[in-house]
Parts: sequence; C-alpha cells; structure tokens
Amino acid sequence: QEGNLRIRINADIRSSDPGINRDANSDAVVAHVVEGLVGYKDDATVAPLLAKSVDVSADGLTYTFTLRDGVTFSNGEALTSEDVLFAWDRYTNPESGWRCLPDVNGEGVSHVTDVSAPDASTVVFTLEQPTALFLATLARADCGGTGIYHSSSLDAEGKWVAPIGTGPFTFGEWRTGQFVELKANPNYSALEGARDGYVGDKTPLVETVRFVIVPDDSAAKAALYAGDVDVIPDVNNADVPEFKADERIDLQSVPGMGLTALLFQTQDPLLGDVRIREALRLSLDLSEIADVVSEGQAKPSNSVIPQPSSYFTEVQAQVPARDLEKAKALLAEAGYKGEPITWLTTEFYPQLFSAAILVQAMAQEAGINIQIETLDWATLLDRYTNGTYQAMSFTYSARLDPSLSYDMVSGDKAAQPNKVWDSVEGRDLMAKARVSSDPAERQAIFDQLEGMIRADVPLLVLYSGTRVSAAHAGVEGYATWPVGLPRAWGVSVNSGN
Amino acid sequence: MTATQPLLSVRNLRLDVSSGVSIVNDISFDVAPGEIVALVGESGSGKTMAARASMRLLPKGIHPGAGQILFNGKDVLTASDEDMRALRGAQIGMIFQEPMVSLNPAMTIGAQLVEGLRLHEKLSVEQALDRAVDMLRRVQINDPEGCLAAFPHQFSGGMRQRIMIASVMLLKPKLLIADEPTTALDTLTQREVIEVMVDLTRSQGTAVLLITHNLGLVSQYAQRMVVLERGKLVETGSVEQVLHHPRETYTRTLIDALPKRFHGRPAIAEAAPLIEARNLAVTFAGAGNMFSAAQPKQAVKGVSLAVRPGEAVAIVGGSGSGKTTFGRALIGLLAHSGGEVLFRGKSMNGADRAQQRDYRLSCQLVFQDPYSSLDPRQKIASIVGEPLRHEPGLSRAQKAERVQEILDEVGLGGFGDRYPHALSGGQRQRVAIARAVIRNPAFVVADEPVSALDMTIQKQVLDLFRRLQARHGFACVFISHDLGAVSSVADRIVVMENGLIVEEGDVDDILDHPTHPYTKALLEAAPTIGVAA
Amino acid sequence: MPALARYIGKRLLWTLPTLLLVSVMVFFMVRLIPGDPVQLILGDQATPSEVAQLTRKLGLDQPIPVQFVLWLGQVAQGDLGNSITNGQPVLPLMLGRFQVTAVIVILAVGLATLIAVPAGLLAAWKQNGRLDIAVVAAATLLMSVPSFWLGLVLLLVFGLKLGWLPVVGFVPFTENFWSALTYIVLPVATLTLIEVGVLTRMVRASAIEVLRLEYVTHARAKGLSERQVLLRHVMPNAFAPTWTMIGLVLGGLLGGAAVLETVFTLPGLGRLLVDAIFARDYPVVQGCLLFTALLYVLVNLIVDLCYPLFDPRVTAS
Amino acid sequence: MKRPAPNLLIGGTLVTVVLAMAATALFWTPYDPMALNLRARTLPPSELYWLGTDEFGRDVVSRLLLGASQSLTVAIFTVLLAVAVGTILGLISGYVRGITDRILMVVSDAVLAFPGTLLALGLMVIMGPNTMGIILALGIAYTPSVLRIVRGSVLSAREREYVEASRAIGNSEFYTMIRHVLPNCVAPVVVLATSMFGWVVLAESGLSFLGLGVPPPAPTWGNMLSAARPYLERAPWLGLAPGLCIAFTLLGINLLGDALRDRLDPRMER
Ligand SMILES: Nc1ncnc2c1ncn2[C@@H]1O[C@H](COP(=O)(O)OP(=O)(O)OP(=O)(O)O)[C@@H](O)[C@H]1O
Ligand SMILES: Nc1ncnc2c1ncn2[C@@H]1O[C@H](COP(=O)(O)OP(=O)(O)OP(=O)(O)O)[C@@H](O)[C@H]1O
Ligand SMILES: [Mg+2]
Ligand SMILES: [Mg+2]
Repeated sequence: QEGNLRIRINADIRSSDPGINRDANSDAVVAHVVEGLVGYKDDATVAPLLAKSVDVSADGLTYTFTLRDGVTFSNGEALTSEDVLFAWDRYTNPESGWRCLPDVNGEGVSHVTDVSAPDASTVVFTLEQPTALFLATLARADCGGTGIYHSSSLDAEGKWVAPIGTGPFTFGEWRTGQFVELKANPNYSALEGARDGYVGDKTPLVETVRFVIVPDDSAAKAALYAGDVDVIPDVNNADVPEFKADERIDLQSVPGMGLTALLFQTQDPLLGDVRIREALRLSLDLSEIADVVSEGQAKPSNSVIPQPSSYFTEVQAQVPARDLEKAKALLAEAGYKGEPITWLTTEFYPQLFSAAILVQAMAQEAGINIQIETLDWATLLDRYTNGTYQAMSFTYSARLDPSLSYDMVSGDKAAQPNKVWDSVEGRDLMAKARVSSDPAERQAIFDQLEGMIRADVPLLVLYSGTRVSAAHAGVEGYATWPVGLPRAWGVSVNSGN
Repeated sequence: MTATQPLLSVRNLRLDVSSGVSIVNDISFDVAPGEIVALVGESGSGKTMAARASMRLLPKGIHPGAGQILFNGKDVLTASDEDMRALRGAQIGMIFQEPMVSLNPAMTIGAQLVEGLRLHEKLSVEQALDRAVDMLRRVQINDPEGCLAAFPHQFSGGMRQRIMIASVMLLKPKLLIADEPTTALDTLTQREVIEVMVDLTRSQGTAVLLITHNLGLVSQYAQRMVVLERGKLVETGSVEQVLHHPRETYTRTLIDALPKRFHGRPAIAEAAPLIEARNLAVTFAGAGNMFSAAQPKQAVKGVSLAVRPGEAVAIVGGSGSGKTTFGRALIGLLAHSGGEVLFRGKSMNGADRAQQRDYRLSCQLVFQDPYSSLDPRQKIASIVGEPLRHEPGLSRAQKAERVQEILDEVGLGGFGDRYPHALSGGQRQRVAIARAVIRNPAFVVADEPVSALDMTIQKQVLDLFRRLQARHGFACVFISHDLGAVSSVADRIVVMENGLIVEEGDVDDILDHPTHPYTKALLEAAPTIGVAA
Repeated sequence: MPALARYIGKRLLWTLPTLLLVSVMVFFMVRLIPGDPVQLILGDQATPSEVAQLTRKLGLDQPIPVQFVLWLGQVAQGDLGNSITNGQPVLPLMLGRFQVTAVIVILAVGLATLIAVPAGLLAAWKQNGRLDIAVVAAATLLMSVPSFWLGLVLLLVFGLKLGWLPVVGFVPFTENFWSALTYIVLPVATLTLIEVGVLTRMVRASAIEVLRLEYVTHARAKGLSERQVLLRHVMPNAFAPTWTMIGLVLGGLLGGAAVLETVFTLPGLGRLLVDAIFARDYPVVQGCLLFTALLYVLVNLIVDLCYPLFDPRVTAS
Repeated sequence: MKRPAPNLLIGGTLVTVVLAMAATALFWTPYDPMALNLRARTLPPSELYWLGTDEFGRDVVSRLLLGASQSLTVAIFTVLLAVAVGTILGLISGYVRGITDRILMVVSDAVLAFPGTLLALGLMVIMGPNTMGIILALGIAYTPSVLRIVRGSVLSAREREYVEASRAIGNSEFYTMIRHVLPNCVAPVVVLATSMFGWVVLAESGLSFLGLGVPPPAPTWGNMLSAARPYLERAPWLGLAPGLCIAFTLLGINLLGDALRDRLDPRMER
C-alpha cells in the first residue's frame, strides 16, 4: 500500500455516524470504514458482507446470519454477534435518529420484532411479516449499510466519536470544510471474490484516501487537471464532452438508479385534466431532452423503474414519440387556451434547469404556455414535499427495488402530498409486489403498473440518472457503479503525480 | 532704475484667460536685491496673478500670453519643472493672499513649517523645529511650541496669516513675494511682522515684492512702487515720487481715497439697544485632539456691549483677541458658554422659534475669510441673491434686479456669472459684503470687511455702509485693524484684548485721547502715509 | 484618554441595538422563507413521521417566538447553539472559518489600498490625460469582471497551465508558512484585483477635488515636488471617502467572500454562511450573521475613530 | 467650440452604443433569442451566428441585444433607488447627527451585515420572483453603502465655512443641506453610483441562481455570464461576449460619470 488517493466530494460530510445525520457524501465516507451484514453488488442486488451466509426461513420471517470467521475491527478486536447486537440496539434506539428506523419498526418496509445472538457468530432477526426488501433495507447506503461498529466508537458517555469498523479503511482526520482523511486498515480481512459493489475483495491499495471538499464544479475540474484531486466521482453533465476529449482523463459512465423527471400536480385545476398532461407529453421530444440534458450520457427511459434494474424490460423501455398534432388536438379538446403553467426548477441541479428550458421551448410549439420559476433547492424540495406546485423538474434519489420506486411516486396524496400518483388500484398492486419474492410474479405486477402510470401521466421520467466519474490517468482501478458512491479500495495511484 | 542687476525682472508680461481676455497686459517692472518694491492698484487689477506668474503657479485656465519673467536672468516661464521646484521656496518665497485657505487643514502647523525647511536645507527634525519655533516667536505667536501640534482651524485669521508668513520667511528666500501679508493683523503685530521682513532684506539681501493696499505701509517701508489698474501698468517710480507727486490721475484718486475721519455724523438717537451682549463668554471645547486630553480655551471672557439702532461700533484689538469669536457669538452662530444675548430687548436664551427666526434673519455676518465662506459650486449672482429667499413676495425679476444693484454698488457689476474661484481676493470680499447687506438687515457684524480692498473700492464700500445706515438705519459691529477705516465709519470704538474689552468710547475720544496703554500702542503703530491726506 | 475611552464605550453600547435588530431580522426571516432543514436532511425519501420526529428533536416544533427567546437566552450566555446539519457547536466552527477569511480579506484590501492610492493620485494629477484614461479604463475593467471569472481564469493560468500554484485546498499559516502562502496567493490576488478598481476611482475623484485647493498651490510654492505634494498634501485630505469605502469593503468581506471561497475551495466564513443558508441551518446562519454584524460595527467604529485624523475639523463627538 | 473632453467623447459613444443595442432588440434581433436549436449547440462564431450559439443553440448576438435592455433596466433602477434613498438618508444622518444618526447607523449596519442571499430569498417570498423583486433586493442591499459614503462626506462638508455662511443668512438647515452640503458631496457618490452599476449587473447573475433573477429563458448579461461558466474553456465566447458588454458599458458609464462630475465642478477648466 502506498500513495494517497484524493477523491473530490462536493460538500462536507455531516457526521461520521453511519446512517445518522447523513447525506450522500457522509454515506460514501462511512462505507469505507464500516461494513454491514449484507451489501450491494454492482448490479444493485444484495449479497452477504460481514455475514458468511444468510438463511431465510420458508415463511420469510426469520433471517439467520452467520458471521464470517477471522474478521476483526481495525482496533484488533474480533467481530462477534455481540457487536452486531450492540450496533443494532443503538440503531433502533429512537434517540439516535437512525435514518432507517421506520423501515424496521413497522412504519415502513418491515417490522423486526426480535434480534438474538444464539452464539458468538450467529445473529437471528425475526420479522412480523415477510418482505422482499428486508435485506435490501439493511444494505441501503443511506441507512449507513447498517454498518457494525465497535463499542469504542463511542465515548464513555455514549457520545459518538468516530467509527471503528471492519472496513478497508480507518477514520483519520476530519478537517471541517476541507477534507476527511482515511487510512488503510492494517487489520482488514478481505472477502473472497473480486471487488463487486460493496462486497468482494476490498483490499486497500493506497495508504491514505483523502476526500477533498471542492464545492465548485469548475474548481474541481481544474483541480483534476492540475492533479490536485485524482477522482471526481460525480461529473457535472456539462463537463462530460470536455473530459471525454481529454486523454489524460479516464471517463466512465454507467446508468444510475436515480431518476430525473417532470412532475405534474394532478390536483391542479388545469393539470388535473389528464388530456393536458398527455398533450404535454406528446409535445415533448423526450429522447432529445434526455440526450441534451445529460450531454448524451443517458439513454432516454420513461419508466419509474431505473434502467439498471433487472425488472427494466421491454415494457419499461418504451419511449413515446412526439406528436405535435395530436397534442394540439388534445389541448383543443380539453379547452386549453394558453393559460400559463408555472414550472418550478432549480439551478442547484443543472440538469433540472436545462430540462425546464427545453420543455418550455418544446411545449411552446404545441401552444402550451410555460413560465419558469427558478428556486433554490430547499424551496423546491419544500414545494415538492407539500405538493404545492403545478409542474416541476425534479430528481429522485436512487431506489434499489422497483417496489420502492413505485412507493416513491405513488401513495395517498392527502396523507403524503409529495406523492405524485394517487391510484387505489396501483397501491394494491404495490402491496402485492412488496411481499412477493417471485421475480416473474413481480415483473408481471410492475408491467401492469407501468401501463397504468403511463396512461395517467402524473409524471414524465426523462432518464434514470447516469453515474459519470472522471479519474486522472495515473489512477488505476477506479470504477463507478450504479449506486454511484465512490469506492477507494482496489484503487492505486501511480507515483509521480 | 537701480544700479544693481535686478533679481526679478518682469518684462512685457501678458496673462490671458482661456476665453481670450487678458487680465494682465504688458506690464514690466524690476526688483533688485535688498529692495522692497510695492505693487499697488485697484482690487482685481491683476497683482496677485502677476505675482503668481513669477512662481509659475498660475491657476488652471490662466496662461502667460507674452513677455518674460526673469529671475536672476533666467526666464521663469520657460524653465524646466525641475528648475522651478528648486527655485520655489528657497529662492522665491510667496506669502499668499488668503492665509485661511493656504494652510493644509489636515496637517499640523509644525509639520507644515518643517516640511519646506527640510526640503531645502539639510536639517534634523529637531533643528528644523527649533528654527520653526524661533520664527513663530518672531511673528508674535505666543506659545509657539504648543502651536506646532495644533491644526490650522484652531487659530484666528490673523494667527494663520502670521503662520503663513513664518512658513515662508523660514526659508530665507532671495525674493519674497508678499501678497497682502498683513490684512488680518492689528497694527502692532503688523509692524512687528513687517520689521521681520525688513530685517531679512537687511541681513540676507532679500528682495521683497509687497502687494498691498495700505499706502501707509508703502510709504514707510517700500523704496519703489508700481501702480496697476485693470491689468495695465499705470505708474512706477520711487515711493516718494509716486505718493507725493503722482503723475497719473488714477494714482491720485487712489491716494485721495484714503479714509478720512468722518466728522459731523449725526448723533445716534437715544434708543433701546437693538442688540446687547451681557457678559458673553465663549469657550472652545478643546484645542487638543481626541487622543490627548482636551484643554478648553476661553476665547471670550465675559464681554458686554450694547448696540443701538443705526449705530456703528468698531471693535479693534490684537490678533487672536477674540473679536471674530465675539462677533459670531453675538449673532448666534457660535454657542456661548456664559452670559446672554438680547435682541430687540428679549433674551435669546430660550427664545421661541419666531423670535429665533427674526434674530437669525435680522443679523448678518460678513465673514473674515470670504473665500471659504463662499460655496465653490455657486455663481456669484446666486450667492448674493440667496438671502432674498427670505424676502417674501419678490418676483424672480425683482430679485435679479436687486442682485444687480448691489453688485454694482460694490463694484462687481458683470461678475454675477463667475464662480468664486475666478475672482480676486478683494472681489470675493465684496461678494461677502453684498450678500450680507442685500436684505438690508437690522444688524451686521462685518469682520474685516475691507481688509483686502484698495483705497478707492474701500471708500466705495465704506460709503455704501454709511449710505445704507443712513437710509435703513441698520446697526453694525465693524471689526477692523484698519484704524483709518474705523475712523471713517464708526460712532464708537471698543478695544479688545485677550477676550476682554479694555477700553471703549466715542471715536474721537479714543482716537485722540486713548487711555489704555494697549490702545495707545495700537494707535502709535498705525502706519501713516506721512502726507496731508 | 478618558474621553476617548468613554466615546468608544458609548459606541460599543450602540452596537447592541444593531445586533438585536440583526438577530430579530435574521431569526424571523430564515424561518419565514420556505424550505425546511429537516426535509433537506431527510431528502426525498422522508416519511411524515420521520420529519415530525426530527423536527421535534431539533426543537423546531415550538412556536417561533418561543424559539427566539430560548435562543436569545442561550446567546446571552455565550452559546450560539449547534449546527443542525452536522451538530457541531457554532461558535468554534465560525471562528475557525473566520481565520481563513480574515487573513485573505485583510491582505487583499491592504494590497488593494496600496495600489489604489498611488494609481488614483496619479490619475487625478494627470486628469484627462492619457495616463488618467488608462487608469480609469483598467479600474473599470477590473470592476466589471465577476470574481468567479477572474478567480477561475487565474486558477486556470497559474494553477493549471503554468502549474505554479496549487489549485484547491488550504493550509493554515500555523502549520506551514510557505505552503500556506502558496494557497492564498491566488485568492488574495483575485480579491485585490476586484477591489482595487473602486478604490482607485474613489481616490482619484477625491484627489481631483483637493488638487485645486489653495494650500496645494502653497505647498508647491514651498518647492515641494509633485510627488510630495500628492502624498503629503493631497492624499490625506482626499482620503476620507476612500477610507469610508475601505471600511465598507472590509466590513462586507470579513463576513465572508462566498464566491471566492467557493472558487478557491477555501474553508471561509462566507461559504459557511451560504452553505448554511441553502441548508437552512438556522443556528449557523444566526450565529454567522450576529458575528458579521459585530464585525461590521467594529470596523466602522474604527473608521469613524480615524476620521479626525484626515479632517481634524470633524470632531469625534 | 472647444473639443469635448475625451472622457465625454468615449463615454458618450460607449453608452450610446449600449443604449442603441437595447433599443434595437425591441424591434429586431438576428434570431429569436429564446428559440432553441438543439442541432446547433455551442457553435463557435461564424458567418451564420456572429458570436456563436449557447448551450441550447440560441443565438448569442440576439441574446446579447435583448439582454442589454434587461440588464440595463435592472441596473439603472437599482442604482437610482440605492443612490436616491442612500443619499437622502446619508445627508440626514451626517448633517443632523445625534440620535437620528445613531438610529440610521444601527439600521444600515444591520442591513449591511445582512447577506444579499438571505435578503433576496426573503424578498422572493414577499414579491415573488420578478424584476421588481431584484431591484428592491439589490436596492436595499446597496443603499447602506451610499448612506455611509454620503454621511462621511457630509461630516466633512458640514464643517466648511460656507455652510455656516448659509446658516448665517438665515437659511433653514434643510435648505443648507440640499443646496450647499449635497452638491459638495457628489464626487464620491458619482464614483459609487457608477461602480455600483457594474456590481448590480454582476449581482443579478448571482441572484438568478436563486431564482430572483430575471425569469428564464429571458437573457440578461449577468445570467448569460454565469451560465457560461462551465464552458470557459470549451466555448469561451459564451462568457466573453456578455463579459465584454458589461465591461464596455461600465467603462462608458464611468467615463460619462467623470465627465458629469467635471461639469458639476466649476473649478474644472474645460
Ligand atoms: N480663474 C480665473 N478665471 C478668470 N478670471 C480670473 C480668474 N482668477 C482671477 N481672475 C480675474 O483676474 C483679475 C485679476 O485678479 P488678481 O487676483 O490678480 O487681482 P488682484 O489685483 O490681486 O486683486 P485683489 O487686490 O482684489 O486681490 C480679476 O479681475 C479676477 O476677476
Ligand atoms: N475652533 C477653535 N478651537 C480652538 N481655539 C480657537 C478656535 N477658533 C479660535 N480659537 C482661538 O480663540 C482665540 C480668539 O480667536 P478669534 O478668531 O476670535 O480672534 P480674532 O480676534 O478674530 O483675531 P484675528 O484678528 O487674528 O482674526 C484665538 O486664540 C484662537 O486661537
Ligand atoms: Mg489679490
Ligand atoms: Mg478674526
């Protein structure tokens, strides 16, 4: 192990506490230090990580995890089932504010009624109801991967200090506003198999990783060129052509799991009319928008299910064509007379702003009068959460299971105004998909949902996000993946830069 | 002509204004080393400009059109900038006409004095300061050490003028151009200051070009004189000859215009005083700056004075004795720290608004320093006409007419369109006078109103005062060092020293039978022309 | 001395209403503008119960006036609270960031003044000459370049093309002086260039006024060189408006130069504040603004205290 | 007649050109400034597109022309607002002094310490995102600077003897302030106002990020400039064009401001 890998993050981390007071950057850093029982693979499916194996009982209510042998924390202590219980107790204590508590206490995905450790290397979770999503929930990056940390991560008063985990790196210096530095974990014991998502062989090849905080995209770009950072894990679309043309830069692009979409408020007097929403869709050249907005990085995809998902099939892949005549006809039928539609967007995410500009111009050709209102991200999010908008460009974060994707857009608008699609029939279907673990059955359900939501047009998905990373030519082994968070293991830096 | 080679030789000088008019036309004169030459002439005749041209320090917009100015045989007008800098200060020193605006307000007196000295002579700061203190003492500034750390605004007009003079003479220049150097000085100080100059000519062979209106001074100190009128040379020759046997009519009018004691003024009717000061005292908060403890200075220490309608009271007294301060306090421009002012019999301490306003509008001031009292961004007509705002019911045309009238009376007809900076010193002073009297106020404090005026204009202005007094019966406090002027306008004289009145009485009484030693000294020191006037 | 001390004391007392006013304005404004820190923390996946729970935890469920009183009480005890986003105490967080900003801003404004004064004086001296037009044009050009552009261009040229200076990062002076210097050269240069324009023009304008006054002629009559005339007589008298301007600029920038700090990736106060505004991190916004206001008042107090130095006729009282 | 001063000549020409640009846009632009052409994105300058096209394939020349009127409107009104209010308050503050001064200072310090971002966000709530909102937000933000500068000059000017002379004549304090103090404080205000012009144009670009700018897709020089940022290397003309426009406008206004100041100054010999 030698060298120092510098990865750009665009904002400071919020804390080093997994799944607690976090954002994507915090998740990314923490995932280098702690590991959970299970983790994601590159294809966004779940595989054992600290567990050697996971046994699910036939009724789907009991999960038995057997821990891997010889795993130690970075402080040299061996990992035992007690450690799992310790971490779990802290996660499920409402005081800690774990991001995913609702998903294990019955409010959301699952309800864990009991956790026990029959012996030092076995942990058993008991659920109230079967669910296809339990393991996926435990693996979720925003849940901190439900990472297991040693009790010495906390001080005597039980206050969080810094994570001591089993991951390939240890938590080093955190200088607020500047960087977070991790060091290679000398006690790391690798999993078998090649590096794959968050599992596989995660042996560190560098001595230190520094997550450098560079908020400005242009500055980050310059820093990459100058060799002051080695990797930009999430490249701004506008910079893609430039990096592509530069041979000093290794550009990688994979489809992501997030969605960029146009949302309509179906309770709006004007947009409540499905004909107008349909006309809007027909007025837009969706392929063109996706192409322009993502600088050719993303393929258009109009399904709520993200492209990398294994449930993304022919049905989901259909892209409706533009048809101005039909759009005009529909508008006439709906009695639309050029009433202005206020379209919310933000410059915080450049793709949302571009999308709005394109939509405005294209819809204009069908006679639809769109007026753009730019807001800061906090305000846009507020309007989204409260459903107080006519139409907006919005970006959804990654959902790793189609049922979660549907859950994200659909629900009872009265209770949760952030849901865009409120269909009773749809909700029933989703409930079925949540408990079923038969892929064929689930696929059928998702295909059916696809048809329903497309007919109702509560939203227009433009594309599922792309994950574009750029690494300096001297960096070897860096790879981006659909989840998108940077990974520093298995990456080496050529000395001399 | 003198036998020696002239130090300064002005030959056929012409000075043009940008618009093409000449303000100085074809004048020539010489000044020899050790000689005092007086430059006299009507206000606005181009004396100051001719002098400034000799240092090549003409204001923007005025250019030499023709002629030469030779200093030591070298033409000043074509010398290099480098040479000029070496000349200025060390070789040619100039005392500017307006001492109030010629000192840098943001620099201590000490710094300003030492600056020039150290530039031309290799001296340590201490040595330079010693020399400065010495010179200040010679021009009669008391507490010269303390004065070094003070700023110009903390001094009276006369004190500033003396500081100016000191700063120039400190450098012992070969040629000293003194533009009205003693206008703000009482006769005693004036004599002292001129003596210092004469000293310089004797010990260093300094030549002096003395610009003045004071023919008494000229006759006592100068050897030769040059008379200008409207930019043209009228007459030149020895003082003796020009003063006593003037060839030209202009020179004669000038001499004839010397103020005379005005006998036969009607006695002032016994009446209740128009304005009255009772035990008035003024204290300045601090001469110290804010980083050192402030020492309050009592400039006026309990002065009582009553002025009846139609009466003209002259205040004379040493420079820095508190005349200006008292005058300002009397009309309420300066807050007093003790005593009270009664106007039309009512105390102004705690007067109501209407009374305050009447007081304010009825009492006017002619500022001692006219230049800084004129708004640089307003034209003369507008400055003079401004008080008419408070004259209700005047049409625009009527106002313009009044302005024209008063400007004519002070000899400034046709200057209404100019800005203050484009006037001569005397012209500015007349603007200030015109402004003060245009509304025929009930009471005027005239602070050195004629100090910068030549005899003819001075006469004209004094006549104006008298006329106005006769016509409108306004009362007036006339602050002046010029006993001639005083004797021609005043009914009563008050002598101040050190913030107190030391003597007061009828003009004739005081002038003829002064009792207080200070008054006697003042009178004695007054220069006279030595001819039957 | 006691007079001065009393004066300063009185002025400092007057900062209290300013600070109170700022507090009230900030407190209510950040809460009135739409956007919710809880939503931002939880993101688009938030469920209503999560939102409610976190809101309660952060104490944001109480009525705003109650929150205000609680906060004010805290502040009175010297506690500015903890950041919502990362839980760190606001005061040390802010002071740490301020050090970075202060070094850069003070250096830059100082440098800008050093450049602006001679440039402005020269331009005034040669008013309407070629030199003057050149100076005015240069100053105007600098004023019209946005700082993010200038910063970026400098970054590209000196950091990237020439490779002389590092592109991102920051090292405190206490750690390594020379390396610290390399990191602040570009930001200081950018800020200097940005600020020098307006100061130059200010100096020029005031100097033109002063140059026509009699005492300047008198100074020349003493034989002073033009340089001495300009520096000793014109400059001090022309400096007052420039000085006010410097106070304004300094006061404004000490509160943070967010754009610059972002471009150069400096952990300064400005970025902290802007990030906090976008994250609706109420305690940090409130703390920063209180601090900025205090700085402002102090800088302006110093400016006012110095007035009599330029114009002794202006008394401090 | 005398030759006009160079600053009047150059400044006048530049400002006229800019005003002409703004006026032209009302009648004619080479292309529709809003029309996208996705086939012609970020084209370099050519015969077809004189200054190239932007990231949406919109003609830069057309957008510059239209942007001129938008930017000028915002800048002019903001500067007018700030200068008018700031000067009045500054005069009062410096002239009257005492408690009035203190209160005004308290408020202005508070506003000065207030970051523009927050002020803008706050106003957005009240006004909604429109041009009035920008002008008000920026106007409020810049007023205290004017106030302070004017106050500083007034503190000096009020000690002058001609101010006393005006009082001696019997003029009211108000009249004295307007007629004698104010005109002698214009120099710094002219400098500040002309400088502010540039700041406003640039600040508007920052505000458009928050949505307080002129609503898209309408162009302003400011938002063109900020939108061009990622293309600094790839399509430099995108930033250069509005950047130069701003620079030349400012130069013109500054020179014109100087000329105006000279005109107001009687001591300036022309
Ligand atoms: N800048 C200027 N522009 C135009 N005319 C001017 C300017 N300065 C002075 N003048 C005029 O030039 C003439 C000569 O002025 P100068 O100052 O030399 O007079 P002076 O003889 O010194 O008068 P005084 O005794 O009143 O001081 C005056 O009529 C004056 O109005
Ligand atoms: N602003 C001030 N601060 C401190 N002291 C002052 C101030 N103004 C005047 N003085 C002092 O008050 C005294 C009286 O000044 P004043 O101007 O009244 O004298 P004056 O009699 O008019 O003299 P002159 O004939 O020289 O004009 C002087 O000693 C002067 O130094
Ligand atoms: Mg004269
Ligand atoms: Mg006096």
